[in-house]
Amino acid sequence: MDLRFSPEDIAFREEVRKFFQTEVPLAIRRKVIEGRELTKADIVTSHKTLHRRGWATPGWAKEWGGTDWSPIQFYMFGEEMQLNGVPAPVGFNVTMHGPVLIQFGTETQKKHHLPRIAACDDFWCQGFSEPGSGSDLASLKTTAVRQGDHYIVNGQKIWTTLAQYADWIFCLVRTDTTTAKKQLGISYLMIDMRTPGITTRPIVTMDGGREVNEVFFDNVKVPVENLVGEEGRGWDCAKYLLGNERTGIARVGTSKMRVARIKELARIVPSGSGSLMDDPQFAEKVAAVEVELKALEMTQLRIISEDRKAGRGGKPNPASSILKIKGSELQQATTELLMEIAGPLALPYVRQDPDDLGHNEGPVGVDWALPTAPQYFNNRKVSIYGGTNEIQHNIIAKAVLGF
Amino acid sequence: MDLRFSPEDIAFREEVRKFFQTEVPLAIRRKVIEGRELTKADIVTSHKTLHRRGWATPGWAKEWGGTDWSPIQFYMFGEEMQLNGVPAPVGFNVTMHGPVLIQFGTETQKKHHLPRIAACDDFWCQGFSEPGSGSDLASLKTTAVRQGDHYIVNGQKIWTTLAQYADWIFCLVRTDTTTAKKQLGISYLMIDMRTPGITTRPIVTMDGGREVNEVFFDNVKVPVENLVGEEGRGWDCAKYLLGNERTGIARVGTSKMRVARIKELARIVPSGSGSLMDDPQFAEKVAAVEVELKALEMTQLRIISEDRKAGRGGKPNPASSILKIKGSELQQATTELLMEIAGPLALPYVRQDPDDLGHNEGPVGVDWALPTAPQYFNNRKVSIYGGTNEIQHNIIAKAVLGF
Amino acid sequence: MDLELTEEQLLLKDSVNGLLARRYPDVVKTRVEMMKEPKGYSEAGWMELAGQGLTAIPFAEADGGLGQGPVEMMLVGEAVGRTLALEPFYATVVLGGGIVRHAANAEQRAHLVPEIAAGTLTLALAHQEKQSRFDLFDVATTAKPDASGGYVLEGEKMVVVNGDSADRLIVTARVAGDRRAKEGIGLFLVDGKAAGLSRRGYPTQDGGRAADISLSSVKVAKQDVLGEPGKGLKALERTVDEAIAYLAAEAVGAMEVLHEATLDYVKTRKQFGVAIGSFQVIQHRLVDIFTALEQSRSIAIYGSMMAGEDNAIERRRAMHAVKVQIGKGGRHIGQDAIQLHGGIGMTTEYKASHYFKRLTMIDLAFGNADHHLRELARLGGLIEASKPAA
Amino acid sequence: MDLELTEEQLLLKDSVNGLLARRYPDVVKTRVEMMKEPKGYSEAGWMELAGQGLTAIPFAEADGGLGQGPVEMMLVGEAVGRTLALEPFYATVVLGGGIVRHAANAEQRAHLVPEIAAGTLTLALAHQEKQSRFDLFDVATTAKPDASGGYVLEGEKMVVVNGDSADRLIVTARVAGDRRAKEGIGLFLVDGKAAGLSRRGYPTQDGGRAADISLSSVKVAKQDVLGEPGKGLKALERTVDEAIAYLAAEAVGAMEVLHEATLDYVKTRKQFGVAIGSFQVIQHRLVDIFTALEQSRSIAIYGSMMAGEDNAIERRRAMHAVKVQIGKGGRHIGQDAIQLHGGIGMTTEYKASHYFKRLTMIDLAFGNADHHLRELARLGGLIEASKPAA
Repeated sequence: MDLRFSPEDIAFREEVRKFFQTEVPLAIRRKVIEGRELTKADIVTSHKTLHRRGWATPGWAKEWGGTDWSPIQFYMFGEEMQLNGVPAPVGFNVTMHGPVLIQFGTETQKKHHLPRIAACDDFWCQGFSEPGSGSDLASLKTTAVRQGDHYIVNGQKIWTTLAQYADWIFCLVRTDTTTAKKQLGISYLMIDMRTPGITTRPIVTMDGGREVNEVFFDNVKVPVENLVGEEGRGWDCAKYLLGNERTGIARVGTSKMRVARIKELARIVPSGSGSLMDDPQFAEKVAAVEVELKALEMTQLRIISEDRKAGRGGKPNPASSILKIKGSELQQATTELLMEIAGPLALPYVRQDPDDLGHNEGPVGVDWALPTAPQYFNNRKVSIYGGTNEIQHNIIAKAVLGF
Repeated sequence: MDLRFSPEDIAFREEVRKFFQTEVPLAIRRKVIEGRELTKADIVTSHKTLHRRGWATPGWAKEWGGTDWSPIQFYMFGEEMQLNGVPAPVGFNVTMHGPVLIQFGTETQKKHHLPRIAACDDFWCQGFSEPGSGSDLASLKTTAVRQGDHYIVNGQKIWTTLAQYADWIFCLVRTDTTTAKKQLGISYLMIDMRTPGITTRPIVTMDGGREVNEVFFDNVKVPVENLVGEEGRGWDCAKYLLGNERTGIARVGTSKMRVARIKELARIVPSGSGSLMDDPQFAEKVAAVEVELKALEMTQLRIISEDRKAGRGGKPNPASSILKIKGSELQQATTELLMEIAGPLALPYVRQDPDDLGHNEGPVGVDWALPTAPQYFNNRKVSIYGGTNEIQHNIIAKAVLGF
Repeated sequence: MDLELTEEQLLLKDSVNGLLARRYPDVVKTRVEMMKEPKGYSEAGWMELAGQGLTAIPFAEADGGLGQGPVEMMLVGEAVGRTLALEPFYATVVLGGGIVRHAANAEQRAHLVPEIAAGTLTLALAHQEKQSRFDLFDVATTAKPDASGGYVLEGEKMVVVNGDSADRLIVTARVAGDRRAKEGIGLFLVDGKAAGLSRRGYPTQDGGRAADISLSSVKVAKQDVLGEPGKGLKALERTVDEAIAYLAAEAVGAMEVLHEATLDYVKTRKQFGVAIGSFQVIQHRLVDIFTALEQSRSIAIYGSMMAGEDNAIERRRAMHAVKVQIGKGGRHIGQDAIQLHGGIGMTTEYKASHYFKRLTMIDLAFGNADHHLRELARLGGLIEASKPAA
Repeated sequence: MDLELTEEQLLLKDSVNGLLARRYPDVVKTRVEMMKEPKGYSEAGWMELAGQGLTAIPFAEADGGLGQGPVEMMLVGEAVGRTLALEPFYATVVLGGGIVRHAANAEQRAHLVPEIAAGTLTLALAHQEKQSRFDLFDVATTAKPDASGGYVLEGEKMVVVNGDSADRLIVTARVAGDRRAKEGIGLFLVDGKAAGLSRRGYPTQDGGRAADISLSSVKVAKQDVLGEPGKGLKALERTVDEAIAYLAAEAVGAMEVLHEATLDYVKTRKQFGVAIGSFQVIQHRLVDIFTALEQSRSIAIYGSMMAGEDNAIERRRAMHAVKVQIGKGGRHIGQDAIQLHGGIGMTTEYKASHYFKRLTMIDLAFGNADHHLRELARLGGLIEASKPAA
């Protein structure tokens, strides 16, 4: 048992950090650190920068452009990415659809799509959730009816993140409405977003952001060769996809980066005779977060090391639900502390979109304070998406405690 | 709407306070304030002192020695009692069995028992809970079989508070084991603790106290005239009894008294350059309790005033479950703060009973610090008895929120 | 001791709730319309409030008001909180009106109160500065006396609520002392269109509007100096204490709606074939929301009772306690309401987020819960230490 | 980076768990028996621990120890925590042994370590005073040099764990400076039966034993002065840091048992005809207990990794974090375990209360969670502030 990292690992971390700090544009990284919104260009630029270095798809099979990093190196890579405010490679491409194609796709599908996915030549989005089906994914209703060499897709998806940027969407659709078990009869389709009959409507979230959308399918023709895996076995793809990248969900690096940002800002905000950081009450609230974060980091390392020992591949360690629960609590705690630093200066709402309401005679407010409230509001989502924290509790109760 | 009390009420409070401070022995009141255990003599002395003044049974019907106080005066009386460390009149006598007798008893039963109950010439205890039945009271198994002009009682009661002091016990027993609905077939019996076949075994709680007991009934002969109400209708008595005195459960006065004690002690304990009370962190923890307590006090007054308006008698206002939940949380928070003041000085365990384990070469420790840990441990019970806080949540969910 | 409302108070409660419910049939839709208005609220709606006499509530009858008190203000606040009404009642009557009541002389009041009551004069309190955070006495803006007995103002004010549209601004400025001196603060009435005054308006996170304001040699005439220059902090603090009591009531109104909406949602929203409200964990969460609501309601009543207290220290202690409980309760209820709604709770199309954001900003107004907890602790709390045994 | 135990460590873990499980087949019954023992523990049991080499673990091989480290100590602590073993491993090996390792000179170590390892010498650390609370440097007890190069001790020590039976006491006393000066503290080895030393022993809230100790002109020979007099604080602090890492492991062992016991109880205890573990609210409470346990286990591992850190500041930061998490986790798990057990949890006849009380006293040892949170904040926390953008 030894917490110290090997010289190789330390060298690896150095190499990664240096690359991030020199190759990924500072302007983009500052946006992440300061809690500002990224443009599509920012995301793609960062993705392509990593891809050029062969680091956009480290988790893929080597033949498709993956690496042979150790679990520790994956952990270091992710943490350095977050610590330095580097936007992660597009997750829909890299950790969701790509691995599914590698596992379930045909050679033709792989040859055509994987290189474009890896390079982010195509920007993908995920079509799983539907208005009727929140945590109960299998109850989805969007239908795909076989008609010759096409499927005709009708229905609606919701909470589709960054659909407005997407060239393609991978969807769960119902190809058989007669099955008793609702998990059966679901298929996994790749759909070109430019296909006629697809309309996207943004859902404005409370922070004023437009991350998520509704996507409507009205008699959308999808070639059968865009079916991934067998018809009716899409649930296998979904389960496989949802099982990936469980340890990443703790986002320890992001919370560490935010704690550092909290301390930076709290030192420039006057409070009483000194700075807010000099106020014991505030300093203790930050310290309490740091302690939880340290424990979570160790828990994450323990799970990595156990999984490595148990040789678990994509299969999620149920204890990793702890990472989701604690990780989301800490992301919310840190964004809340940032807003507290801003205090009354968090009030101004700076329009994020031309069609936004209310006229703005800016420049207004204090620059660093403006993103704090939206960031706090936006982060309320992290305990909701990917299975609410209540669902995570159910998972642990069932899978770990045997209830 | 007016928070100020009328001159009459203020005068009443003064009169009550003066009586408590002059008539109830200081030695007894200090024990309560300092968190030390009371002897039976302490409890009875305090009870009889109040009885002489006509204040031991204020809630009873006037003909049986009650008062015509307003709800506000009842509130003031209870709060002053708690603020001044006056042991309450024996609850089993005054708020439990007495009212049941007045409501359901025969003239003979009332004439014989009520005066002795009021004066605490007989010390009563409550025989409801059984090993099998915690929150699920109606599942009790102790039987009473009619045999001529007696019942033969067999079974066991548990968590019987102060049974070791009691002359009489009022019991729920099953007189009919054949009923479909288990609430039916239960009867309410008065049993003389000196009757042959009764044995009492103390249950030592984690604070070393001997408040609660197991009481065993082995063919105990109980005259039928000790049946209260109709045979098989004891559940009515139980429901009536449990419905009484709901607002008292918040124990706002007790928590106020403890906060005052916390501030007294935290000022004599050095911390850093000043006293513990000068430490912002500790002072803020105390202040947080005071805020909750103020809100709870107002909630209690609101419920009193609503009940008065709605003319509710003994019937419990379901919202009063809030008083139980918040009241117990604050009793636990205050006792925990007292132990924190003691810090390492809370460690010594001073024997409470001759048959206690471990030899003690005292005098040891610091006098004021010794009761703090036992008091903290003992107060873990307040969120358990009288319906656990989880049960209180169920009550509100059902009765108030309509789930 | 009486916690029942009087007949008159019950009538007021019904009328103000009726009026605002009528004006805000669908909170989200109505707010969206109002945000399109140049002032961020409906001037017709404002005149309607005035027509009902709401704008006259706290002012002395002698000055042209109704001579009513904090309880009546609480009733308005709760109704505003339930509808998230955007009319500038808070800026004009609570804040502006508070300064007028506590600082202006009889002549000034005789001139200003009838206009406020009639709805023809809107006000805004310009006290916040970039560095002042939650300290009312932290004022860098300066006021230099001129020959005419008036003053000249110089400085920057930030996030002045409704400051973009208010007819007149009440500006805190320093006539003496250094930036954080408690003495030397003056209160000045400045026309929104005064020469040298520029304001940059913007929408706020909770759907209202505010402005950042620059003052460069802005002249204030003698008759527009409110109270004795340099002695303004007392009136400012008293006004803020009343504002805290009012905000507590508004917060309780918002919490009520979130409680009702969440309860309704979990009872109807189905998941895995059953209403999510059938899960015990969800039920207990609603119980905790209900408890937080009732505890907050209790402290808001306490606040309205203490808002009229003349002893500044006792009033301050009470308002610290009020702001602590309201801040914690609002945070708990707001966050849990969003969580229990799930995705829909995150959207602006559904009302929950609007109430959550308003509660969040109420906590940040005039000091958040932890700030007031710190200050309450510094004042020794609410309860006296007991005496050692004789 | 490797979080797996080595072969040797796995062997040690099994043997110590096996030994203690055998000695404590029924925790409550065994403790009751031990409390009847004059020393509050079984001397036979103590010799058995020594026989297995546990008492030699942390000492250098050169001094007669096994030369093992914090991870091995963690494994012992966890086993002790699971069984609430009463043998004086903590007082003698962790505290006493720590001072010996960090303050004693080679000659003294050569003399003391073999005896400790053999189990023939028990120690106790007498540092606590009535006024010192959590400040190790707050020492009023005095040590005056005598002609022979030895010292004379004068003062009062309190709640010295196992101080009633320890063969020798390590007493902190002041050779220079005022009561709260960080310089001027000496460490002195005193025989339990020394003239002028009187000890009043008593049971402790967590089932162990301690003593209050009076020192009136107690003579300490030259060879019993540990380290340079006046420079004792450093060794004392390092020993306490190691003790915190050890206590964290012990706490985790106790939390494990409470988690298992509560899980088992709710799955079997029936109410209203069903196991209470069938209620979702109860299940989620168990999940929160499990989460607190795993987070505490993680921080205990972190503690054992950092206990050997030579940089005192970095070690201190880590131990502050450890004590915060362990205190919070132990409180949460302890209180909830009692609550979920209901009445039976309140009794001494059932084991839950014993573990709860031990966890409570571990939090109060060497500073509770909030004390260490305050200190961690004062040291600037664990994470560096980020730099402003270039």
